[in-house]
Amino acid sequence: MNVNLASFLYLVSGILFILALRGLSHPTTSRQGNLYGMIGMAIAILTTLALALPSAGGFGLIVLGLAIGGGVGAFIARRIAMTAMPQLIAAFHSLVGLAAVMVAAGAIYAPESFGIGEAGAIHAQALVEMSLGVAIGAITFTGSVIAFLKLDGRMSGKPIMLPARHLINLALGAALVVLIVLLVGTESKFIFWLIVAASLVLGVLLIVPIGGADMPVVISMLNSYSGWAAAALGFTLGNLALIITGALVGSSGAILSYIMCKGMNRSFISVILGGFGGETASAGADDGIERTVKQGSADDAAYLMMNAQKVIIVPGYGMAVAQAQHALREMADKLKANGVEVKYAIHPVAGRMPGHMNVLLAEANVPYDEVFELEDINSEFAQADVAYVIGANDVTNPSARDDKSSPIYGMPILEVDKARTCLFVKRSLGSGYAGIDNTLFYKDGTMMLLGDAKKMTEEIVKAMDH
Amino acid sequence: MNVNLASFLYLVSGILFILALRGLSHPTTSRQGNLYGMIGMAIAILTTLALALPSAGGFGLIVLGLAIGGGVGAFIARRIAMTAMPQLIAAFHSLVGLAAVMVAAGAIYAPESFGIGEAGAIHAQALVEMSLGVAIGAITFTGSVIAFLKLDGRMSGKPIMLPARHLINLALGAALVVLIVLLVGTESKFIFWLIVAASLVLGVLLIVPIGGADMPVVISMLNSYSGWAAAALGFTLGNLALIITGALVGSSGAILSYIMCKGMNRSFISVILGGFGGETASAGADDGIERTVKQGSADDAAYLMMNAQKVIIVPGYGMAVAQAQHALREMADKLKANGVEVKYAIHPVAGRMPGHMNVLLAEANVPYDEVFELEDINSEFAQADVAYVIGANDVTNPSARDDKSSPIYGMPILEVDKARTCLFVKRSLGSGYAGIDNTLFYKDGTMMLLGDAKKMTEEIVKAMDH
Amino acid sequence: MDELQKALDQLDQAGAAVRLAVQDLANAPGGAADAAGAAAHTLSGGAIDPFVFRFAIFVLAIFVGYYVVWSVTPALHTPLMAVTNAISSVIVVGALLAVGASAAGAATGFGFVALCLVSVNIFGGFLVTQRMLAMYKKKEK
Amino acid sequence: MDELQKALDQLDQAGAAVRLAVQDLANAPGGAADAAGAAAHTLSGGAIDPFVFRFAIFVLAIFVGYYVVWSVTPALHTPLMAVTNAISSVIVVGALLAVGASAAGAATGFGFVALCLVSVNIFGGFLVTQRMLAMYKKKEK
Ligand SMILES: NC(=O)c1ccc[n+]([C@@H]2O[C@H](COP(=O)([O-])OP(=O)(O)OC[C@H]3O[C@@H](n4cnc5c(N)ncnc54)[C@H](OP(=O)(O)O)[C@@H]3O)[C@@H](O)[C@H]2O)c1
Ligand SMILES: NC(=O)c1ccc[n+]([C@@H]2O[C@H](COP(=O)([O-])OP(=O)(O)OC[C@H]3O[C@@H](n4cnc5c(N)ncnc54)[C@H](OP(=O)(O)O)[C@@H]3O)[C@@H](O)[C@H]2O)c1
Repeated sequence: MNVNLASFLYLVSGILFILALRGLSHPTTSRQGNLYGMIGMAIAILTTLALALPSAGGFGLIVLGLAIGGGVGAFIARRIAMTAMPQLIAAFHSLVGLAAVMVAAGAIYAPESFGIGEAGAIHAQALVEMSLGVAIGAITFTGSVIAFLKLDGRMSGKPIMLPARHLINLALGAALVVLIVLLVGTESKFIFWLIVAASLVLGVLLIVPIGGADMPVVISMLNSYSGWAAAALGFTLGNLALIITGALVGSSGAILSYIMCKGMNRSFISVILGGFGGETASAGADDGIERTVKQGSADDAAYLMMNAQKVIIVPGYGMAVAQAQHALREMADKLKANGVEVKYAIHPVAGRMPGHMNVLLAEANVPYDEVFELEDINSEFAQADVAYVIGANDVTNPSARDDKSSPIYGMPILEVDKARTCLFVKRSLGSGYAGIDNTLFYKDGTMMLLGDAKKMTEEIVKAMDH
Repeated sequence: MNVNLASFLYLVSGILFILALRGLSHPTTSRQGNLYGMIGMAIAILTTLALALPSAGGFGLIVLGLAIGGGVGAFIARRIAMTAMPQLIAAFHSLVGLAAVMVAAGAIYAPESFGIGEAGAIHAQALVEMSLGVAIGAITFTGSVIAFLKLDGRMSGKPIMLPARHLINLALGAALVVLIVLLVGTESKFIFWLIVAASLVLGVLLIVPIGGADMPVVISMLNSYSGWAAAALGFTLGNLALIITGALVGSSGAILSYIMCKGMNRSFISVILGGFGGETASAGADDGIERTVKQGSADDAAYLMMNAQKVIIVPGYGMAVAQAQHALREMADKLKANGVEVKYAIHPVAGRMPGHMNVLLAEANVPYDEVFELEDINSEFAQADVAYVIGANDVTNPSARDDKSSPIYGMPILEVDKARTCLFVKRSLGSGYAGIDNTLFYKDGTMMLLGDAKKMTEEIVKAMDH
Repeated sequence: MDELQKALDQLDQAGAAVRLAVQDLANAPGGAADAAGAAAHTLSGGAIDPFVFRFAIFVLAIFVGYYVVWSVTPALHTPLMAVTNAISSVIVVGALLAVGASAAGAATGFGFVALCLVSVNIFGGFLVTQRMLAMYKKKEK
Repeated sequence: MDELQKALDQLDQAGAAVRLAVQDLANAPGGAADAAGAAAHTLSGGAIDPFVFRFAIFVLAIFVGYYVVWSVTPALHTPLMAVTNAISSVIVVGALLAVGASAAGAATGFGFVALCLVSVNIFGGFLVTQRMLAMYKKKEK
């Protein structure tokens, strides 16, 4: 195939990827957008095959590889539980990172096929771009693996703080720079693998000190990295689709990290430096004031809500843990059948990844036009009779608004305390991810419904039938 | 200068132009944005000079040209009245159009300096791109001149409908295509000038049938055209700054046309085909129902507003005609000093160009956070005691909302009829630009204040002092 | 005389080789013709290093990415993460080059592994996004 | 023998010329070196017609324009018209080429006229925008 035509087709596939993201501006256009993405990928693959016609054997290998990988991918995509999304995305990231390393290795071992020079005489510019790509790819790989393990609970979410870790990281970083310079000078494969090894270690060291609950920010950051790695390889290969996609993915990850940090009112740097979150002991309230908690039963909750005019449901991480979304939807249906107005309020960082709650509610068939963002619904709590807070905690904590000394001060919150009654479904009086006591538990208008979110909601549904 | 460095600098200047437009997303960043634009232009000019070092004589000519043009431009920019903005922009457009023609002529007469081949052997691709550029430029030139004359009142706004005009335009268009083909074949300068001439005539013929009040859409459309012309020349010259800028200007013009057409609930095609607006006789209400109008005096208006809690001011084209913005601001100050809440409501197509009212109010020192867009304020009219409609008409006409047979049915309106009292300042019971009777004049809650907008407002201010 | 003839022949061959190389340059890429002309009068764009163009494309794509991601509704941020993950596997392009075009050997092996990995991502990523997006429904009225 | 010598000299000169031309190609544009390599194995980007790149830049710039213009607040639509008008006079680049680089003649004349016209626009456009923007003020509190 003519290179000009090929470049043009790569451009088309880049444009289709832009349209894929653009589709996500609204649920109705999102499915079409995803289709554009698939078409773009198909064009990129077919163009590459046409441009560098593989031998019969090579062709066989390609079909085999696509079949194996595609089969596994399709199987996972079918079976994965929606609540496991954060882990899944971390796992997928690690694959992209490792693949970037492998592609770079392929390019070092067979530079002619990539058009970057002959073995022993690879263009210096290509070597620099490639080693950047491989280093970022390797960091993405191990970093994502750690993130996956922490999110999946196979590794404690507790931050692991090595002594002098900043020093070690700096030293490793410096070593990487030296190795890259050496690689450009010698084109030695041994040094290439040293770069890979150092980056793999760096990836682990960078991520272990970060608490489990900060993993979403980490994943987004790694996503952004993998975008820049792809763009670097795109420069090496002179491939427009890779360059455009890399820039898209890079910006997307960066923006999502930014949104999360803003939603938590923390700086990106503080997240990356680690040490936050994990199993910090719930502080408890030690200010000497005696606190009483009003506890309620499922029957109380059912009675209160059936007699309300307007109920706002505030889901949080606990709903995901308990998989309570279907029971919740059932409860909402009962309420609506009884003439109660029901709305859902989603905080930008509720749950453990951006949009986490929205996916789970969508899974339980909650129509998206009953689900509202913080800015759009916060003024409505004052008119609500009941705020049903299910497994959410930090995102409702009024000390973020009122207590200047609180570590989360300044984080926007859902003002559930403005509702006439606030029902809190959780298993204990323990704190949430931020490890901060929630003063709302002790307020007059609050009734605690202690128990598993799913079980409690199911009991409430039953009680509503009486 | 090295071509690579030059290309990079042209890219920088294109990026600065993007940032210039980006700055306009908010008034506070807009001034900085404009500065970026100026820097971008300076970089483009200096880069070009460094890239193709002119001779001493050439350099003298360049300084002379910049000085003459710059002096005239700066003088105009200082002196022009804000109310004359629509005309000014039309006039400026015509200059860009003519300049594009001249640049293309320069390229035909001295192709070597443009790097597009030798005289007699200009690359075909360059000839095609150039003739597109020159045709669009020439149409922009005469079209903008007509638009200027109509907006400035030096030519009647009445649509001039030649018989068989669509046929003539089609024939001219076909002739243009033939001429371009001939030009590519022969590279004859005579044919080049024939293309220019045909395009100039086409520009006139396309715009004369369009009514004066549709000129804003026309200007935006011509703006968009001039962008595409610049991009075409950018391809010829291989200049990144021109390509990027052309795309920016092209999209901007297209989007503004779209916004205006949507604001008027008309299709772009119907605007371009012309025949709408101008001095259509005001239809009057001939439905046999007897209509009574309540007329008031400045004293009545002053009394009503001073005793109100909330007044919403709705400016329209008449305020611009009467230059009443300063008097209006004075009135608002008096009201505010008296404890009345004052807000301004701006319809997207109030006045004669997008954002027209906002500029005039800003000129009169009205802070921009008292000025609201239709969507943001429409719900507040129900709580307002007085809606002070000054020189606006169509944008308040309830038949756009209620009367399915009205030609403007479906156009969004400012719901001034929801306010307790509606004060209408205009000179007569005549209709506005759309030529449709406004049923609001005859409503109970409406009081007409017939007279010039400025005079009437000044009288009200005086009456408030009593 | 013989040697001279040989030398001449060699020169001829060398000349032919150079001519071929130049022709290659002039033909293969449509723009190289421009490039040749451009070296003379620095103005045409033909002679510009493609890196500059790629960089321009990269920068503009970052702008597009910035705007397009901010326009994504927060409710779809999880699908956004899934789909960016899927599209970032466009590095499959590199894997295909390694598997298909290179002689069997280490590069083919690396390419094959890369291909398997990104295929998981391509199929898994788009399908899981599709599954998620299929769940977002409007209220039936 | 003399003729042979002459012939040899000419060949030498021709060879040198070709070599120079090739060097020119290889040096002037940093990418041409790649281009030479690329002709062999169609994969490198060096050999791509710059038109493709320009087209890519054009398309991406349209996307950027689309998003950036929609993000302009309606209150600033008039300054937007003024400033797009000002920046579209970047065709001054063409005018400068015509005035400065070409031998005096018709082209210089056209270029000069174009230069005067767009200068009005450059100065007038940016200044009038500045004047307008300076008027937008926040409420003093
Ligand atoms: N979404 C993101 O992108 C993102 C990213 C980074 C960080 N974060 C952080 O994550 C937090 C999210 O806030 P959030 O309010 O959603 O969650 P949260 O503050 O972490 O609280 C979750 C609560 O759910 C309860 N819970 C856990 N399992 C439960 C079960 N099976 N049944 C009932 N309750 C259960 C827990 O209390 P018990 O143990 O008493 O049951 C816990 O207090 C924020 O602090 C945010 O900053 C979010
Ligand atoms: N803004 C845009 O971008 C744009 C673009 C294209 C079209 N348009 C069209 O322009 C119209 C704009 O609506 P609009 O409500 O602002 O204006 P309008 O409907 O045209 O009405 C303006 C009114 O002002 C009155 N008036 C004129 N001179 C006056 C003076 N010196 N003192 C007092 N009153 C005076 C006129 O009534 P009297 O003669 O009785 O005084 C007239 O009814 C819409 O129909 C829109 O579709 C706007």
